[in-house]
Amino acid sequence: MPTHSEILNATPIAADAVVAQARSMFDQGYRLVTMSVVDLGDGNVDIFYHYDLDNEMTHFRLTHPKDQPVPSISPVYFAALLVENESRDHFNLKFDGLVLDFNRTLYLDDEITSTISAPFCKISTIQKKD
Amino acid sequence: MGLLENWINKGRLKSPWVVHFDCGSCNGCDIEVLACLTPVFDVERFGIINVGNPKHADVLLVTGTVNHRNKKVLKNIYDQMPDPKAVIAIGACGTSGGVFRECYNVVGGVDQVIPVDVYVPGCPAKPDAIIDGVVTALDVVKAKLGLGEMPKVTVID
Amino acid sequence: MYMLSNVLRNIMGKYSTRLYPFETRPAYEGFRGKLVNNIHDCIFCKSCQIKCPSQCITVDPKEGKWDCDPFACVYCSVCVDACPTHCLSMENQHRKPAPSKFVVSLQGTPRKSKKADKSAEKPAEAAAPEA
Amino acid sequence: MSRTIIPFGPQHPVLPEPLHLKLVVEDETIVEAVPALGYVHRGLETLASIRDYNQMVYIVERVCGICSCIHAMCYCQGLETMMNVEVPSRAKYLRVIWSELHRIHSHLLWLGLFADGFGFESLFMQFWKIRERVMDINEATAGNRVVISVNVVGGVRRDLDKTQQRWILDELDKLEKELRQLMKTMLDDYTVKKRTVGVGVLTAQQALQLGAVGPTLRGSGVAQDARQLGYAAFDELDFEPVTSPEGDSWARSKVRFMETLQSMDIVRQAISRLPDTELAAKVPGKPTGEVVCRVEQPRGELLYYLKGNGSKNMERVRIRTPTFANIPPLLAMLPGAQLADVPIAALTIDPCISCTER
Amino acid sequence: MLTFIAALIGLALTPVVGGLLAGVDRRVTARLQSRFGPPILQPFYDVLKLLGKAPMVVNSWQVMSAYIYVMSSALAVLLFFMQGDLLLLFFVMTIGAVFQVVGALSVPSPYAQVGAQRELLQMLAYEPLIIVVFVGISMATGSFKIADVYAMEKPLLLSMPFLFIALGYALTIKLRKSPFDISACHHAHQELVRGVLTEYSGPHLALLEIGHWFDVVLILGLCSLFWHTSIVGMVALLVVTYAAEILIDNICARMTWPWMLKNVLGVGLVLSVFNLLWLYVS
Amino acid sequence: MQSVSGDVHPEVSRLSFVLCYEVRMLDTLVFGSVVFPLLAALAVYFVRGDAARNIIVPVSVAITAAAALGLAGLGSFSYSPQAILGISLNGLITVLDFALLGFIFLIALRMGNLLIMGLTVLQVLGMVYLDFFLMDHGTQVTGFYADSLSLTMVLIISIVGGLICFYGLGYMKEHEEHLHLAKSRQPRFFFFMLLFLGAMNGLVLANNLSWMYFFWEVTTLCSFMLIGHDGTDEAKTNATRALWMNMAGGVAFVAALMFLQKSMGTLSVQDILAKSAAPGMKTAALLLPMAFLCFAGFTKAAQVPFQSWLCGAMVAPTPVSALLHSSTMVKAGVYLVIRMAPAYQGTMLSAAVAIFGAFTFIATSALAVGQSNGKKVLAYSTIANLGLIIACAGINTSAAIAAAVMLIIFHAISKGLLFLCVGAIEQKIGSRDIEAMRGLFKVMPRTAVITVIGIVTMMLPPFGMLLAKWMALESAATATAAMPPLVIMLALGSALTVLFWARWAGVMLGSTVPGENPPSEHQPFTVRLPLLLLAGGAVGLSLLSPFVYSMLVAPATALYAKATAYTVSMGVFENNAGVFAVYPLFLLLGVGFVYALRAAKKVGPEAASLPYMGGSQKVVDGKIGFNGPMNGFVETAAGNYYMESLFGESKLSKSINVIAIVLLAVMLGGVL
Ligand code: SF4
Ligand code: SF4
Ligand code: SF4
Ligand code: SF4
Ligand code: SF4
Ligand code: SF4
Ligand code: SF4
Ligand code: SF4
Repeated sequence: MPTHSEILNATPIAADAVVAQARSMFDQGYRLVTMSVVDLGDGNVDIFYHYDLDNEMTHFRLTHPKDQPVPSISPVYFAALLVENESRDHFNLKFDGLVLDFNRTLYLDDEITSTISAPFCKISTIQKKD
Repeated sequence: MGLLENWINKGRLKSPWVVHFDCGSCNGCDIEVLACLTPVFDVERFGIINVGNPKHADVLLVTGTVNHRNKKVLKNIYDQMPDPKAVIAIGACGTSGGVFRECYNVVGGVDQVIPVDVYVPGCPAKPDAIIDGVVTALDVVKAKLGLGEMPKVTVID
Repeated sequence: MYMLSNVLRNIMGKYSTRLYPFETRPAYEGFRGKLVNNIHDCIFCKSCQIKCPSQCITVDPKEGKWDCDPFACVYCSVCVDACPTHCLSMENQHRKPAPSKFVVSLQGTPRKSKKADKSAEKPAEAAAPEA
Repeated sequence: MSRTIIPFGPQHPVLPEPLHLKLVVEDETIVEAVPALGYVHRGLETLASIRDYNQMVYIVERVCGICSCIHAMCYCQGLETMMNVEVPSRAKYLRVIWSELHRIHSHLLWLGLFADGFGFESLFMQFWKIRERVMDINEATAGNRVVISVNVVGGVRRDLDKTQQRWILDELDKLEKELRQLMKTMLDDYTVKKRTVGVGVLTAQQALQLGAVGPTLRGSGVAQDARQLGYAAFDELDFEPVTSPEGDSWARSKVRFMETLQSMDIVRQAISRLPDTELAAKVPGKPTGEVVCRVEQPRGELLYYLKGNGSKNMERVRIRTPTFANIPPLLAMLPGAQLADVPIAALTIDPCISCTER
Repeated sequence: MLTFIAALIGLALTPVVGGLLAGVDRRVTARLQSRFGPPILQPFYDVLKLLGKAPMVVNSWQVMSAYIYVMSSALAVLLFFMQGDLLLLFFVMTIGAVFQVVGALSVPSPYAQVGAQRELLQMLAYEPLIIVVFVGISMATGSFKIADVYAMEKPLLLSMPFLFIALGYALTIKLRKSPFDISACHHAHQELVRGVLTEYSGPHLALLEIGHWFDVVLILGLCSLFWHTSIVGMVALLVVTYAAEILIDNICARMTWPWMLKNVLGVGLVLSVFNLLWLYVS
Repeated sequence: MQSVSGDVHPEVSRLSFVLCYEVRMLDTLVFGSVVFPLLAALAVYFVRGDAARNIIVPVSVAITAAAALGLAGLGSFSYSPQAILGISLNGLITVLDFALLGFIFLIALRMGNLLIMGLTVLQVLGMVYLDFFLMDHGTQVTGFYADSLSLTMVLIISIVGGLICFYGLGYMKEHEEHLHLAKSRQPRFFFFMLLFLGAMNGLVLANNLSWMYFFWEVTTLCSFMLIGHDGTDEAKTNATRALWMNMAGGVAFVAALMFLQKSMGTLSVQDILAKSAAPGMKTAALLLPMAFLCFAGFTKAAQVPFQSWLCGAMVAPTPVSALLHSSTMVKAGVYLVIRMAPAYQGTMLSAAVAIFGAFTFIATSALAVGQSNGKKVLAYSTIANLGLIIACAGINTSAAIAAAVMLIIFHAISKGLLFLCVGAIEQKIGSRDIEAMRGLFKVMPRTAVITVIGIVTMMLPPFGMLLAKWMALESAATATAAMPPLVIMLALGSALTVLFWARWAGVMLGSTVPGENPPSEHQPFTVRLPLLLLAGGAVGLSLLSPFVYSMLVAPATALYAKATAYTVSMGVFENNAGVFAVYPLFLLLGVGFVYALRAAKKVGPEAASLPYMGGSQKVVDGKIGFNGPMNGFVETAAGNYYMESLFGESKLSKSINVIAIVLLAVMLGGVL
């Protein structure tokens, strides 16, 4: 039953299965809604893959070390390009096989990347401006 | 030359062409700026045209917060406006950074990068306020030309 | 071509421009305009400061000072809803543009009562905004 | 073949927002389009760590001013699910009314900008003229023309009294009449069709694969609309997603035009059925857990991923806005298009960079 | 000598008339859009203000081109008032058009460059039409001299209505009005940020604006030749023509240059041939 | 008219002295312009060595030019040298004719090109038939005849052509350095260049059509040799194409000779023209050979569908292209068409010629729009202008002929100038592509400005080309033969020319700092002198156009119609159809221009600003660009629209050729 807001129920997935999974979702006609990244604070991040077919969502959860490259699904879903680059900016994650890698310049300029290594990480503090 | 000078000054007060730059605005202020051009507010009454090109503009309308990427653009645009020129910062974001001023990628208000002549508060500033802002800017210009007094700041009235 | 009837109707009829600022129409009652504080009724309880999403109010119970940065305020009226004494209110006129920025700084009588002192001593949870 | 490289933006009169495209054209045919973003990026999702979950309502409203109310609504609905709050039904109906009014003003705004995109100034002016009716309704009922701040977690902050309801219905009737007068020009005019038909074509399959949402998706004939999910009071109201199968710019403009009329109808339905209950429910405790929620914005499906950790600050607020999803389709539309069609193609996804970059 | 002095006076009045026309145009346009609109004198305020701005240019050729543009437009108007040769007057006007393009092309600005290319295509569209209209006039009067038009007994419009329509196309393009505001336009809500005019600013932009006024008056002057027999008829014709231009501007989307070339050259030339054959036969 | 007489009366003898003197003078001058270049050519060929060549070429072109001026000073004449060094000239030329054809046949044989062989054989057969069966050898035909049309041509050929040869000295030196040739081929090059000049002079002065034919074939041979000069495969193919197309024209020429000899009984141009003026003469018997002559002229003038040989000629070193395009080869074609114009005046043939010329004008102008190769633009524009000249000849009123002659003069100067400019640019920047010339002002300020002057003189008033175009358009519109299609073609064509010239001029001036003085540019003397003289000539002669008209053009048109084309007073051209005020225009535009220049100078670097780039403009290493995706610098680039899909050669050529062939067929068929 499709619903507009749901307590997240995501199937865990392993890093090496992500691309194959994406391919199979693509073939079944799923639309990639987006990916979400959360810093878990213990050196890992949760990466969620949200898919949709006829308004019904399917989620996958990849728990992954922050400092290791994540397989990119952008060769399968071109649309993943933006969100993966965004995560690259925000969490300093690296993606393997990203079709167009902005290399942390999608949103950020040197002023930020040289002073904060990853603005969306848990223990980073928001920079105060006076 | 006196007469021509007078005419030119008159022109300056009656033909403030604007260029609008959206530094990171939430669009709230943007669409209100745009609304000013449309029939119900129609700032063309004051000779205002949105020229869209800094080289043709006399007044720079800035909405939104300045961030690290657009601050260079803002400066570039300001530099490409021929003198005399004025800057109006619109909305909480443009004047101070608004709700976003503590975000990591936000530099703050427009005055962090270029001199600002008029601050228009509001979130968003409604078209009436923007019109007031332009009128105030014209008063500022007038004062700078030595033709009038600087508009007063009313904190509490 | 379909536009022809429309533009002709426009030119026959009256323009729809409101001639602001030469003519003003009465403001809507509920408009969230200028934020004002009837400082005499303020108890410096800091509710407004704490609730404000833009963190633009600074209340100093000791000095009896209530400061608000009208250029950082987003006119959401959360503070108005939060104010226990209803000394905060919003006019239905927008705040006028100004050639320079300032902070609205109101001086009231600091409350001497114990309760007020106590609440004032509670550490402020969010940082004060720029002055 | 000689190439021209055009920096389209970040400051550009047809794009009120700072999107930047590096366009490579040969005799005005686009051979390459590379986007550059980041001119609006504020990083407001990080504000969750220093603002409490109630204050975040007013911050997410400012992700984008155009459909501010719908952002707040989505965020509140997510939190209500997470915290298990039952929202009073009058609040649900009021949410429908204000969000549909937002859709109307957003679509009218878009129709105007689109008209300006193909250089039809008077049409632009007409759409913006009639749009002021909705802006007045917002101002009178919610206290602000654009960022209306009516949603809170648990319900709404303002009510509509009977006179206001009647006035809204009156204004909508006038608006509908004025809008219908523009319908032929927008959808049938020779010059307009010359500029929109066949421009930026996206097939249904392409649209789905590229992740298009909203009118961009429905303009390719896919009947998907998050309102079908029945949030707020939509499960009790009658409507069908508007679609058009052509997949070109004309189809997308038709979808938006028809949706504007549809939204008026929804508002009328909601007003006629407005139940008499409280406006907001009490919200006990602090949020914990993970929630994903979606609503339909004027530009399409919006998704929030929220994670609470039991404190008053949210652990993570992740916002996937419709324009974010519609940019890949845009990039796919551009190569091969004419330079003059770039504003048209770009506008048909109704880009909102502010929410794309947050 | 007397004609020369009269022509000089006419020349001096041209920018005044051009500016007023632009002012009325803007006011009427505003009203068509249900707006209040600017003061009638607005174009003069604009130009005065521009004259008072600090110069800002990318290179010197721009400046030179701006001056040459105004000069040649003024010269063309002078030739018109001197009742000179139509074709010559047109060639003189071309100098200005060409230099406008040269000025834009000399700047490494993508917008000016694209604008210049489109301006050239616009010239390609309207130049043949104007020449053909002149040929039509010469077939009717036996010469290209304006003086000979005035010697005619019947208004030209009666014998060359289709050529008048062709001239209308040229007028719309020259006025930079929809659907032909392709290379540059009065505001900047278009993809080219004013195209050929992008890189001009301040006093030089003012010059181009004044030059534009000359051009507009000149082409309207050419239209007036179609009803030279009575002042009333002439004025009426001009008012109707200009009103039609404003209306067309407000009921059309901007088109693209391929459409323009196809349509203007296709329809315009077919109309012209038809009219020329008609003149040839009669 | 002078003729040699042997009287004794003192008065007469004084007169005869004067005459003799003049005749001797004439002898010398004709010799100087026709035979002397050949001798000089032989000299350069045999006296090898740079130093010698560097003296022989300038001196000989100076002598030829002086001879041309001298001839022009003498005015019209007719002159019939009977023998040279005791050999009958008629006989000599006949012998040389066959030798030439034989030589061409040998060339064709070596290439194994059956087409050229066939065309040569046809000509040989025709000439044999003409010389041995048709010709009445008793009748005396005046060998040379010059009126102001021929004299104008002689001036152009000798002066413009001479300057081009002079320019060639420096150019070829550098050209060969680029090619790293073991053995200089310059002697051969200049041999043909100089021979070309002589042959051209002979061609335009010849009154006897069979002599003209001889010179005609010499130019064909020279062009073949020069186009193929570099010896590359492309050069060879293109040279071969030039050869067969011109030989086809030659066949038509021979055919015309046979028909004329048969129907008119003479090959004297003068006689033919005189006879044709009689009423009732303009029958197929006259018009058919005229049509053939026109056809020959079209091939030589590279009119559609023969445009490809001239475009192919672009592979040759630039002086060759300059020479072929501006002053020689192609002008021979239009010269012939104009020369014969009175003979077919007022006939359908004339109308057909007009339509054909106008079609070439519009077709090749459109082709030029699609080209980014500068030399090709020049080539197509040449063909277009020749088309316009031919259209004028076809319109065939005195004003139209005046237009044609004016076009010949001013086109030769401006086009010669432009070719030399492109050559100089190409040697410096290594490209002849217009896109590569963007911002040339920053690299070669002087050449860039001169090129722009050249372009402006091609397209804008008050310069001579435009004066001529004005005459052409007005005469087209007011001629009785005015047909709407003709006028519309001319109008469209002229709009197209504005398009491709304006953008070329614009891109070259690209620069980025106001008041900037780019580093001054070194121009070798062999470049600078011709450029300055030609640019000066283009501007100066335009200023003097009223004189040019009354001294050279008006007398030439007088032959064609009784009515004078234009009255010129105080520098104002006027006739019934219109007025063109040269002096007032020059004055006002000149003052305005000077004022504009001064205003431009006044704006200094302090007003500098970068171009508008949406606010992201940036300069890195002196390059202008913007901050693009990934925070990276993107240098701006701009390209003209060549609109391959509308104006591309591959797109248009086929249909143009088909239409042209149909038009030619109609023209030839219409005569019968
Ligand atoms: S922000 Fe802090 S926690 Fe996050 S990656 Fe950088 S150092 Fe590590
Ligand atoms: S001031 Fe408010 S409405 Fe304006 S841009 Fe900022 S957040 Fe948006
Ligand atoms: S009672 Fe205490 S906590 Fe409540 S509002 Fe007053 S001061 Fe604040
Ligand atoms: S209105 Fe909102 S932003 Fe302004 S002070 Fe009150 S709570 Fe803060
Ligand atoms: S909430 Fe009201 S009473 Fe309390 S400090 Fe603020 S203004 Fe004063
Ligand atoms: S950009 Fe789109 S999604 Fe974002 S707030 Fe605006 S309208 Fe809503
Ligand atoms: S789509 Fe975005 S940029 Fe365009 S008008 Fe709407 S808010 Fe502004
Ligand atoms: S297209 Fe836009 S900018 Fe240009 S004239 Fe029309 S309305 Fe003005």
